[in-house]
Amino acid sequence: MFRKEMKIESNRLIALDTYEMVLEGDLVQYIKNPGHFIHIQIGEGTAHMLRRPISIADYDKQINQLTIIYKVFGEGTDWLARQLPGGQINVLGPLGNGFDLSGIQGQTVIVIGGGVGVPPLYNLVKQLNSQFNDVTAILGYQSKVSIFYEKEFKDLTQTYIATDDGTYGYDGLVTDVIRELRFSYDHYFSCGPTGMLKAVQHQLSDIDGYISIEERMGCGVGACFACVCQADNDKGYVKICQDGPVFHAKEVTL
Amino acid sequence: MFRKEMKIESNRLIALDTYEMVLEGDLVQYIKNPGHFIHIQIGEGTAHMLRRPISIADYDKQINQLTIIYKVFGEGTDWLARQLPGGQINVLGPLGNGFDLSGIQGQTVIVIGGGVGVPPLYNLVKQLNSQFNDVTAILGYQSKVSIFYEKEFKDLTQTYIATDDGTYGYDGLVTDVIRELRFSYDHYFSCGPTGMLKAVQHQLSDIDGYISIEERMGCGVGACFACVCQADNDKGYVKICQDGPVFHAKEVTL
Amino acid sequence: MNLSVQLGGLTLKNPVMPASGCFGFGQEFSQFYDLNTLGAIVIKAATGEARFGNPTPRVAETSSGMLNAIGLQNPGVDQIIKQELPFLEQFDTPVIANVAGSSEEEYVIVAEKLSKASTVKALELNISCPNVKEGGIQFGTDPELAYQLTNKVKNVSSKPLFVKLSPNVTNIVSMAKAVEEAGADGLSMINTLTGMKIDLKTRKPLIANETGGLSGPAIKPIAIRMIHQVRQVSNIPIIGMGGITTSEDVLEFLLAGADAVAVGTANFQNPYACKDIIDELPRAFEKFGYNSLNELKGVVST
Amino acid sequence: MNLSVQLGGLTLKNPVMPASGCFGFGQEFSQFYDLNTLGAIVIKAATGEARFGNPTPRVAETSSGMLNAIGLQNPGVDQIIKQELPFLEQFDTPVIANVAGSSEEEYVIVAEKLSKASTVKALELNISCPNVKEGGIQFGTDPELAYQLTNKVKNVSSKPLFVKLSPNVTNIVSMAKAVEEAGADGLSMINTLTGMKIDLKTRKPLIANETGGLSGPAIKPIAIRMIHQVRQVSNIPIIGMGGITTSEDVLEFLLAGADAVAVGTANFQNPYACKDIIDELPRAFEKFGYNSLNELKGVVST
Ligand SMILES: Cc1cc2nc3c(=O)[nH]c(=O)nc-3n(C[C@H](O)[C@H](O)[C@H](O)COP(=O)(O)OP(=O)(O)OC[C@H]3O[C@@H](n4cnc5c(N)ncnc54)[C@H](O)[C@@H]3O)c2cc1C
Ligand SMILES: Cc1cc2nc3c(=O)[nH]c(=O)nc-3n(C[C@H](O)[C@H](O)[C@H](O)COP(=O)(O)OP(=O)(O)OC[C@H]3O[C@@H](n4cnc5c(N)ncnc54)[C@H](O)[C@@H]3O)c2cc1C
Ligand SMILES: Cc1cc2nc3c(=O)[nH]c(=O)nc-3n(C[C@H](O)[C@H](O)[C@H](O)COP(=O)(O)O)c2cc1C
Ligand SMILES: Cc1cc2nc3c(=O)[nH]c(=O)nc-3n(C[C@H](O)[C@H](O)[C@H](O)COP(=O)(O)O)c2cc1C
Ligand code: FES
Ligand code: FES
Repeated sequence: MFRKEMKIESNRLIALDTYEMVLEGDLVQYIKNPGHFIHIQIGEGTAHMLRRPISIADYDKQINQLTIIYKVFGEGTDWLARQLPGGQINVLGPLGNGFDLSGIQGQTVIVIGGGVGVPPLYNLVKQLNSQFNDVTAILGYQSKVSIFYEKEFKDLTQTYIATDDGTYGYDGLVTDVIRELRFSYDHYFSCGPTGMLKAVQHQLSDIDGYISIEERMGCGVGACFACVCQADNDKGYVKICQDGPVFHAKEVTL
Repeated sequence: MFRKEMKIESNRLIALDTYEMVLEGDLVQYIKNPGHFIHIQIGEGTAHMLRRPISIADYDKQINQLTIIYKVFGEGTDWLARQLPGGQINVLGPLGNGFDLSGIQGQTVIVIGGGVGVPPLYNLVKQLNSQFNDVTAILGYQSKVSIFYEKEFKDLTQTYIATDDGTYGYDGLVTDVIRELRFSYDHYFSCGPTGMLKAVQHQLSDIDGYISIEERMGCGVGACFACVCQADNDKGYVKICQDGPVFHAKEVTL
Repeated sequence: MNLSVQLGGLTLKNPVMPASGCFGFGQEFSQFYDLNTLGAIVIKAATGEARFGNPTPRVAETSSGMLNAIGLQNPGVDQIIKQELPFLEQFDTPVIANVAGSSEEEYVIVAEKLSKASTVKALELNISCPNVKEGGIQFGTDPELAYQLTNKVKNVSSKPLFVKLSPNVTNIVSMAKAVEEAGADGLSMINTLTGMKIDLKTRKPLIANETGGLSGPAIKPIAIRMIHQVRQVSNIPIIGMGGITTSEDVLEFLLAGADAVAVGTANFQNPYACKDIIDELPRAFEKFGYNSLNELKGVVST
Repeated sequence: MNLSVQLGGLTLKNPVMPASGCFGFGQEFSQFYDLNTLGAIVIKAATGEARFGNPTPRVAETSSGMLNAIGLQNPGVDQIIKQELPFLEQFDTPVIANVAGSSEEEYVIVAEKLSKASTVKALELNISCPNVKEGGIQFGTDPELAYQLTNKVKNVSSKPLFVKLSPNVTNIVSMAKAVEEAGADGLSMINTLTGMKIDLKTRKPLIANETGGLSGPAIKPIAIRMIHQVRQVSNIPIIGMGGITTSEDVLEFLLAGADAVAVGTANFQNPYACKDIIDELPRAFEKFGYNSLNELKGVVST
């Protein structure tokens, strides 16, 4: 993990309050697999003492670039949205452990994303594809205006879109879509709000699954114990920033 | 007095750590005379709760522009120095009472400036000239590298430069220069560090004089009582931001 | 949207007022906007005689805050009544007068005089000025003394009495309880925290008085905590303050248990702060799905 | 320039160390830079048994600061000695162990065990954690209790004992005096101020524990004031902390009366914070015309 200035290649609105930012820098070379996150410094000076964790949505080592997709939520993401191409931001990363895809080859896989949990699944699907898996993506959004990367996902794999308010695609939750599809899968991968992850964990409890979880963070590197989650291990907990954010669905208690 | 966004026309280094910034905006129309100051908001958000008072060095109502000259001293002026032309800064002004020049016509006048006290004297000399006064300017700087606006002053009037370390012009203090000149004047106007103003006040005690003084400020508009100075009046004090920053030399006790 | 609020017998148009000491006696800010906009006006502290305050520098900037040690400079209660209050009479906005002193007697005299002024609609008893040795801070840190003083002042005042608490205490709840038992009609909280900044160049404290009171967004979490704590044991109205700069901050204070709020330091960064906050309040209510002030009251405390 | 400093019997290469709880047990930050750079390392609080801490969320950002309510999560003193200390042995940097507990007995047991560990060169007695009901805060606000506890711990510890003071008190001087009289070899000040933030969306406190400890630049003026106050009545070494982010901040703490400093929250914004500060210290000394650490000591207090 490193702390580096990264150059902003682009920063554009892609859905309601949602931006895609492309960053360039050496840090990209150290990404191991999809699912890592970066910890972004906000503003100048010391007004914002905490960095903001944002998942890596995509990356390309050849051109030294990574993509993040973020929703404007509070002061930090609002500041991010106002940064201009050509500028620099200070990034700590790549952090955490991403999705471990070793051995996942030629299998049937379902990836389930909700809202700002969708981004890390994008590069994940790319890599699942490259390992000859049969991938189905189910993506849930609040509303039609919140949808992003529909085409990008559809270009990669079979993709179902659901909206909470029914303004586009399936009218309902991702778990409703899973229920309707009634296929069987070898593995699932999921990222999204805790409520959704809980429901998925429950619904797909007999499938080998991996979930990426969120928690408010301090250090982002495992030193402050801000981001713990109860877990079924020796210690009784995991640190999301260091041991995760991706965990085996059976390991953590949401 | 108004609070307005002003557009940065230029911002350039003119001496060691010293910048000249030209601002454009309607606020210029409300300037009454030389010696007013503006109160500048620093940075975004609430990291800097206090504005920074900076004198108006020059202004031109025809083109809606004013000039400030400031030295990088701490966080606020450092931020100012990093602002780029085309950007905007939030300004409160014009504040205070400047130099009252009514009746000062066809007289002999000496203006004495020290360091960042020099700027407000620039437009002052312009106006004294326009009222047919015979003006002598004595400007003190720390060192050769700190000197700014020498040519600009010399283009207006007879100007003597002194440096504390003798690296340029007269080797010594402005009071030494005054002593050497040994002319007599009808009025003096001075702005600079308190030590200098005290010395001038003392040296020229028999001349009608006006001094512009500095103090750390809160509101800048007379409401918080941060910037008081002992004075020979009913109340026993003046508020520099509201009653000044220019005072009759006999009125205030430095 | 109806923003009006009942506050210890007063009816305010809205719950936002400038904090004492940060708005003078109103004249200066009336150049920026119509003071009728305000829920109330809290004027600068009054003492028995004129005070000239502390030596300068009296203010310093700190991260997201500032230090001040004005030292209760004011022309004295009689001059305030004679020279400052008449200007405020023209506005349809209740005036709350801040009462300071060095001794019980002084507080009582000042309170009695101000309470008789028709323009003054309520008193705020400042037992928490940290910037003057004899500025009342001893009354603000000792529940016994606070009780006695509040009691005495209450006896001479016919107007609602808000007691302004100091955050520089181990136990804010016991202070609040003491003044409530003594008859306070409400509380103002919080005053500033005692702080200091050192000038690396001169190697001396930046504030001539050495220490000053810390205010601004830096202290907001402490204000919210203290108001929340006090709201859990007390039902009297609270005027909340400490670091408010936006309408969303106002919602946070109301949720914590305040009934109205005061805005101090923010007036220096933005002279329109109070007006802007009031103008934006309806939008903030809407954004977070509140339909009335009552919906927020003490939500977090229950 | 010689930055070394004597601190209650320890010799430090320089006066800068990470603050307890903000640096884990060193492993994570050793990925960023060589821990030999540091003046000392203060490790995370140890309790008698393993503690799982408070529910999440445990941190929230505030203006120029943050709230935390980790709740003393740690694997217990025995595990710390067995599993965490060995890693730190490799460094030529003194380890200061932070001691926490809910009862006098627990503190004494933890202190005794840690004091016997050869890697541990000094103890920091945490009587000021505001985030756990039984986290020792009662010892940190009552001079009597603080005296007794310090005394008992001092009796079982052969290593220098620093007592970490809480700023959530009316009178910091009486706390400092009490622990000094009880035999403390030094003081650490300040711990966090109790604060709270409310989430306008959920209408609940943002920190699951409701309140949390406020740290970061927001509280620096309070830290400087308290250190200055204590330095005027006490000569024992002070480790100063509270909002340090730059080498100039370090100078300010030394001028106020600290002998060394600890850096907490800044490590989160910049994982190289301690190293950067140490690297820049000589330049800061030069900028303000100081030639040695001794020139700064207590300058403002005398
Ligand atoms: C591992 C991880 C990956 C994430 N990936 C993405 C992503 O790809 N796209 C995206 O839009 N969002 C993502 N989030 C959520 C994102 O971190 C928050 O939306 C963001 O921090 C909000 O910051 P703010 O300043 O806008 O909000 P504020 O409310 O002003 O932030 C205040 C503080 O709370 C923290 N915080 C607030 N909400 C969250 C949250 N949901 N999770 C963690 N911390 C929070 C902030 O980091 C900050 O410290 C991720 C979170 C985690 C933990
Ligand atoms: C009426 C008036 C006119 C001025 N005109 C000029 C000018 O034309 N050019 C110029 O270079 N400087 C001028 N100054 C001084 C200028 O205001 C300070 O240098 C500046 O505020 C320093 O801000 P900072 O953030 O860089 O320093 P910091 O030390 O970071 O500032 C911290 C706080 O201290 C205040 N402060 C620090 N030094 C001074 C000072 N000398 N006077 C007042 N407040 C101070 C700041 O305003 C701020 O509130 C003037 C001051 C006054 C009162
Ligand atoms: C410059 C200044 C002067 C103040 N004077 C007074 C005063 O005279 N009486 C008083 O009760 N409080 C006084 N205060 C405290 C404020 O009223 C308020 O309680 C405090 O500043 C916290 O609010 P804020 O963070 O919004 O400023 C003063 C504060 C400042 C900054
Ligand atoms: C996340 C976090 C955890 C902390 N844990 C401890 C602790 O275990 N023991 C302790 O004595 N202080 C603890 N503290 C307090 C710090 O050591 C320090 O006293 C305080 O944060 C002020 O310094 P700062 O402003 O540099 O952070 C913690 C602070 C933070 C922010
Ligand atoms: S954020 Fe510090 S341990 Fe995870
Ligand atoms: S700065 Fe507030 S009265 Fe002058």
